[in-house]
Amino acid sequence: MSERPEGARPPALSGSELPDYAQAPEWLTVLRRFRRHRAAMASAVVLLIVVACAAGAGVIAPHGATEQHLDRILEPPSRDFLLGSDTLGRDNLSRILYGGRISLLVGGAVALMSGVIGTSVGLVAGYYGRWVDAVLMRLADTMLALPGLMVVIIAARILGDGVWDVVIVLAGITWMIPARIVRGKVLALKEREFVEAARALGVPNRRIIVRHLLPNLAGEVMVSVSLTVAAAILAESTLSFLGLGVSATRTATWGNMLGGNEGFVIIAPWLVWAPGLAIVVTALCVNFVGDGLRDSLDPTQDHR
Amino acid sequence: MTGGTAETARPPTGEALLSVRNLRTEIETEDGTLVAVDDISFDLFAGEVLAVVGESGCGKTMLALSILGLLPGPGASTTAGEVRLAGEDLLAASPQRRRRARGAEIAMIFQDPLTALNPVHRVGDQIAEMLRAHRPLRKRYARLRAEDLLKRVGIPDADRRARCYPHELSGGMRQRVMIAMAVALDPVVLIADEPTTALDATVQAQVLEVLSEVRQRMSGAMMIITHDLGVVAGAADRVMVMYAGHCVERGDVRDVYERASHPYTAGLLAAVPRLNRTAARLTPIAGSPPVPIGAGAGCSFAPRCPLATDICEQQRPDLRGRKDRPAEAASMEPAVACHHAVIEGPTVSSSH
Amino acid sequence: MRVNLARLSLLVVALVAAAACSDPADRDPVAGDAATEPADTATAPADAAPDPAQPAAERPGGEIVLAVEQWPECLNPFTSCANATWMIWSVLVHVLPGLMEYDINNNIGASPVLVEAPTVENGGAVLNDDGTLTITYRLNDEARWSDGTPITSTDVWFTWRAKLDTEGSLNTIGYELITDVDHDDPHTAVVTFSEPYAPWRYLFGTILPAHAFDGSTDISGHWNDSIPVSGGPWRQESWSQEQHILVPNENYWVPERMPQVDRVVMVPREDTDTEIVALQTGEVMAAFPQPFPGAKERLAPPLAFVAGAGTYIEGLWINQIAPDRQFEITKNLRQALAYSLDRERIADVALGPIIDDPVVLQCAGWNPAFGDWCADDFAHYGQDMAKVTELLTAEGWTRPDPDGLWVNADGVELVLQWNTVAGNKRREDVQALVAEMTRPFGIGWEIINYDPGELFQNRLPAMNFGPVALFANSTSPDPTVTAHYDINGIPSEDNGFSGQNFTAYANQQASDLAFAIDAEIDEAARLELVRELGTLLGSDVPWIPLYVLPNLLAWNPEVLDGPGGWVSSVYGGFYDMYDWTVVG
Amino acid sequence: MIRYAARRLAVTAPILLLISLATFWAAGEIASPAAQLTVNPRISADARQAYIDSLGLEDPFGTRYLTWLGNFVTGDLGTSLVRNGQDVWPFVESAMANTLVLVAVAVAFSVAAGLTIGTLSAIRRGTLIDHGATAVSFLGISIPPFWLGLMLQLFFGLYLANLLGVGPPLLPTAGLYSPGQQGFDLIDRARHLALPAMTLSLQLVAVYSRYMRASMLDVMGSDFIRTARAKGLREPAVVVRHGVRNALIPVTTQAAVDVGLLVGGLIVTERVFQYPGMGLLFLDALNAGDYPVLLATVMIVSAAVFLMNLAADLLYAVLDPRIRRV
Repeated sequence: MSERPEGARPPALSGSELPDYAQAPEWLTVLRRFRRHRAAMASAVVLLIVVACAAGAGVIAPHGATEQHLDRILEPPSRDFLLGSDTLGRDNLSRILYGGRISLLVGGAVALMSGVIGTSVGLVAGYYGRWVDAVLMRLADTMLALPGLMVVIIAARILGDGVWDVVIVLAGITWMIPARIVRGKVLALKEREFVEAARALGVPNRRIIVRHLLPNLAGEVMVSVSLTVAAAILAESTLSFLGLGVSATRTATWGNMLGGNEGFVIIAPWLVWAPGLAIVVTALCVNFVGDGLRDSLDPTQDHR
Repeated sequence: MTGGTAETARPPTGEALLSVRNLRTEIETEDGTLVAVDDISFDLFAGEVLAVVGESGCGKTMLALSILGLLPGPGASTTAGEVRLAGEDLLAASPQRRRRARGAEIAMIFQDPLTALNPVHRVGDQIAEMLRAHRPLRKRYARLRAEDLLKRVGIPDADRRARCYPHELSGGMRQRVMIAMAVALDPVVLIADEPTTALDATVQAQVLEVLSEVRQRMSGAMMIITHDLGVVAGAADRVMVMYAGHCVERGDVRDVYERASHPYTAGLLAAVPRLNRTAARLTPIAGSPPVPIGAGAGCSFAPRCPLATDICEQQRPDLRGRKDRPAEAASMEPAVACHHAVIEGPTVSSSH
Repeated sequence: MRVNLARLSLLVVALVAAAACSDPADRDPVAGDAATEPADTATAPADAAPDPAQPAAERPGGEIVLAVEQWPECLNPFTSCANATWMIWSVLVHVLPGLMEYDINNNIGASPVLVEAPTVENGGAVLNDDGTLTITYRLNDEARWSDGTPITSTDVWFTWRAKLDTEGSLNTIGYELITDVDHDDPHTAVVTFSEPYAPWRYLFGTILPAHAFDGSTDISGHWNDSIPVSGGPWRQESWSQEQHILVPNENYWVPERMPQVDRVVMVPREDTDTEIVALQTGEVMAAFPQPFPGAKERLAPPLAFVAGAGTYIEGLWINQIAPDRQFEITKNLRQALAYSLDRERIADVALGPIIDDPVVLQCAGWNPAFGDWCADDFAHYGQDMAKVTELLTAEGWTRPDPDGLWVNADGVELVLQWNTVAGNKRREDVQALVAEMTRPFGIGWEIINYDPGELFQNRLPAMNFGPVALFANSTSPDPTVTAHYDINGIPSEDNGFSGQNFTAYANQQASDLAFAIDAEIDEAARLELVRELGTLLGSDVPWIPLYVLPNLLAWNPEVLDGPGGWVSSVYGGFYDMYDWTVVG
Repeated sequence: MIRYAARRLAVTAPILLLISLATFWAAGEIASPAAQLTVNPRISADARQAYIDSLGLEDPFGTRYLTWLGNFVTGDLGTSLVRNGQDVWPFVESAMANTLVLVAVAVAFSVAAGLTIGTLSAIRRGTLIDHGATAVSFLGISIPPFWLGLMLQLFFGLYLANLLGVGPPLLPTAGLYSPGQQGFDLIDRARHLALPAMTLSLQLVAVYSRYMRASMLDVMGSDFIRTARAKGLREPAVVVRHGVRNALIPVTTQAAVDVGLLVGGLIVTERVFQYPGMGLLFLDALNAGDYPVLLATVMIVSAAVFLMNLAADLLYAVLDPRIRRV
């Protein structure tokens, strides 16, 4: 409690008191703190570039995603194919760019979906408490205690190999973390004056949740969601390696480019390294951003 | 609460046990440099009890930590001054030396015994650890000593309690454990930081009692840090009032208590419930202490001061002693830092 | 009819068996037919009089380490594990003899167990007046098991009974037609079939030592994790899920096949990449990997490899009764599809990264590597816009947008759902290629891929796939194709979804021809029937053959000498490892 | 303590049942023995019916589930569909033993390395050590484990050997033992464990060190650390006895949540390195449609993960005296 120097915060006359962590973070402060986090800042910039490249694939990509040059297969990087060509003479760079759309979409959609589910579950459980809480949290605990990839593999087999199948499968196994975080936060917020006051005034539950709780949860949820993005991109590639990911024929993803081409590591290393690096760099950046965000949101991090 | 005042007049003899000169401690923060302890000087003589008083955040705890060399984190550092323990400058000493001094020669009792005790170790072991850190004792013997110490601070069933974890003890009991730990090696200087703040009112009294007993038995000096002048009244010989890192007033406890010179001291006194006053008329000081970052030229109390005038805004008052002379840094004489303080006369008259 | 139903079962059985292996991506369905069980070889002249007293003293010795891509789950040669391709390649051909066996060119002949192969000429095969068939096998006096017990006609009889009596026996086809195996003379086994049965040569590819069992002819409880008695060049020293150790069978009676090394160790390497790395690092000396892209480069010196036609053929199987179809998959449509494909190119893309000269498959069901059965039935199909237009227009398809898709009278676009094994690079490349290839011809695709278990175990047998699916099928040296074209073999509710006619090809004439091929004992007459059926298939296009999957045999010449000859053998590239020697 | 353990077990038992129910349903969904029978015409109608009856395949779902559960609990895992009716148990047993060895080695190493790195990172916050550890651990959680495995295989098996001149691979790239090895050989076994354990560990080290770092930062700011220093303890004693000891408490719970992650890594690692453990058995059973093996592997792994969670809870209680009486 008093790990921080006393002078660092405006104290009250009444002596020691917990700093008011539960206040909604001031976004400008958070942003300022975040900007000072060099690794996170650099990662955010790289990530933006990655996202922009994927989004602008249609403009940037030198070739079409499916455009084949059958007389020029497995060519090493050259002026025409900056990152080489694959077994069908498709431009590796263009495929990375277009594939990035799907990979980022999977990552983003999984994170969003798991964030939404997790937040809802956590809110409901934390706010209504009692048996609702007991049931929902027991469910979350149970899911958390499952061997994740095993469940994902089985679910992927039952569902299928489409982009959305994969998204649903991955979201279904990741929502518990945000749910637990949100619940804990809601339990703490519930005891705070402004919520108690709102309840005492008879403000409807929904309004309390939307107006008073959600804004205070945004930070934690964002951190957890950003980390899920990285996890989802990795999970998709692992599924592809096992032949259960998004079908490579329907659309390229970094995962299935890496999983499908792993055998070329010696003879056509660009086919392996390019998507591999795309995954690693993106996941790395997302993780750094998430970490920076967490640091920026947590006032206890100030003076350590 | 009884013994304190009776012995107030004990004159300082020989060299000061603890001698602090112009201590300055700064903390780097995102928003700039914060001066937590600003030019503090005082001497502490054997048998003496000095009370450091002020609101939370005024730098009292930082002062104590600066003396111990336990400033938190990389951002905080003591940038100027001396801390002499029986003549030896601790700030200049090697880290090893300072470590050995801690606990054995300067011990500290912290504010909240629940957080200050390690929750995963038995209290007996935590006391024994203190002993073994400085003395080549066998574990078993250290444990027995720990039980003795617990008995000394009035814990019944000491052998059983020693095997308890902190959370299994009551608040008062925990603070007794802290005290037992602090006095284990009969330190030269004992610093008690808000020793009763975290406790219930009834328990507070008991703990103060223990402290007072302890004090009578120890040969060294004691420094009590508190925001509660009520605590000071009975236990201390002298008082130093701090505001925003500065010393704003100092003097004999009875004098300060009776006739505060500084409006801040006066405000603090007004906020203390006293038996001889009607309890309902507590007057809190308006506003809250400033965060002393890039403090302006004026008096830091000015924004809250009822007496503030233009000069307060513009010029920082120096600590002035008797006859309105600038106070000597380490002098024992009463002093106050306020443009409006009535310096002459009995107000700041010293008992010496 | 019984024959056929039984024969049909093989394919399914093999589906299950192949899918049972951890990485069935390539060699999926069908491990083989009864016919791919061990049978003859050229290196063992039937009348070679081996000298049983020949000592094995001249053996150079050493140890060979081999990578096995699909580890058999168990060793019982008749039950669930029997049809796994690698069960044959890594176990059966090395330790158990057969009556007839294939030679290096996959021609069938007498094995060392026989004095000579029964033929019509030498009176070994007799078609009796009552319509029964009698085959007389004359056994070699020298033939004996590793424990010294002679191989006799009782063993043949026992094998027949075991095939039929063993619970869960996989290959009962043909054996069900046998009415008796006369084993009065230990050196002569007389097998009587109730009706003419052309593929009789492929029976008894594995024979069992009767004396090694406790008398019961149900052997399902035996030999799950060891084959204690050998009748081949090798004897099992140990077998587990981690490794398989073979040592020379000192009692083998064929001197030309006496092993040169002291020991062979086989270890599982089920992930192709891991397998190749093991070869490159020297952890294994040779491997028989499934064809993988980049093989040419990855197996380049210092490694050595040979490629040969394998037994698997890959093609576009067309499910005419696909549940999701929005229009009928007519003959015209199938032909139009065939006319929109450049199969040379497909073979190039699929196999180019593996071998130098991919073979385009031009017949629907036979393998050019075996005999003369495969003709150029599909050679006339190539990309031909005029034909596509003619064929589709004739059935009411129009192409309002000359660059768009064909549209039928109901306004439905010509889009075909296409399934294959997910995560298989080669097949997904083919899909991507074909999707681009047919676009100018107005044919579109909806590609949905499944993992092998789902596709082969659940969807294929229920005819719940397609209309188009890309997968490989095994072929046998015998030209039997009844399984694929039996009109009653279309999986349906009625036959409990047990048929093997996965294209739902319902042509009575083709069905009859397929049955006739099985019953014709005369080779020349058989060939004619095959040709007739081939031409019919070339016109009806029940499925579109693409290419023969190559076999690869790779080894490290710095440590191993000898591999390569049997790369195209149905016995697998390790068959002749008795001749291999360790270098240095 | 025992009461606490019993209570936790009582709470988890129904959840375990729930998991078994879900597993039973899902396994049936992807590899139904009934579906296999229909596609297996070699089995006569009578035999098929007998088999169906023996397995109770036509019973209602509930009955089938209860029967299976009863057998499972009493240790009867049934017989394999593809291994010629052999008992499932011996396969599962050896796979379990292999996996346990791998997990034990990887986890022991990861815990040791992760905690050390995390602690160093925290007490040297902001230094090169901290930044380096942070970068490596972020890399560790950003690399797809299968790719890492393949790279390690190539590096230790091929590149390094090439670099150092021709010779046997520095570390074997697959399997349990060198080919031909019979019986137990500690050195050989350890060499074969090295790469899989490394692959499995990187992620864990990364995760554990992050947890430890955060937890240590938290703990090292606590009052009792200040007390310990005020007592004049040597810094190592402060860090270890008061810092690490307390920081471990939250780390155990967080690490327990990640046991699932461990299983994921295990499946991929075993696949890449051909390590015959539960992960490989699971994948084999999945592809083969070997229903009893699939059920057994999923159930045992789920139960193991669950028990590890429980163990973490108990460990938590051991580490934190405040929990023991709760």
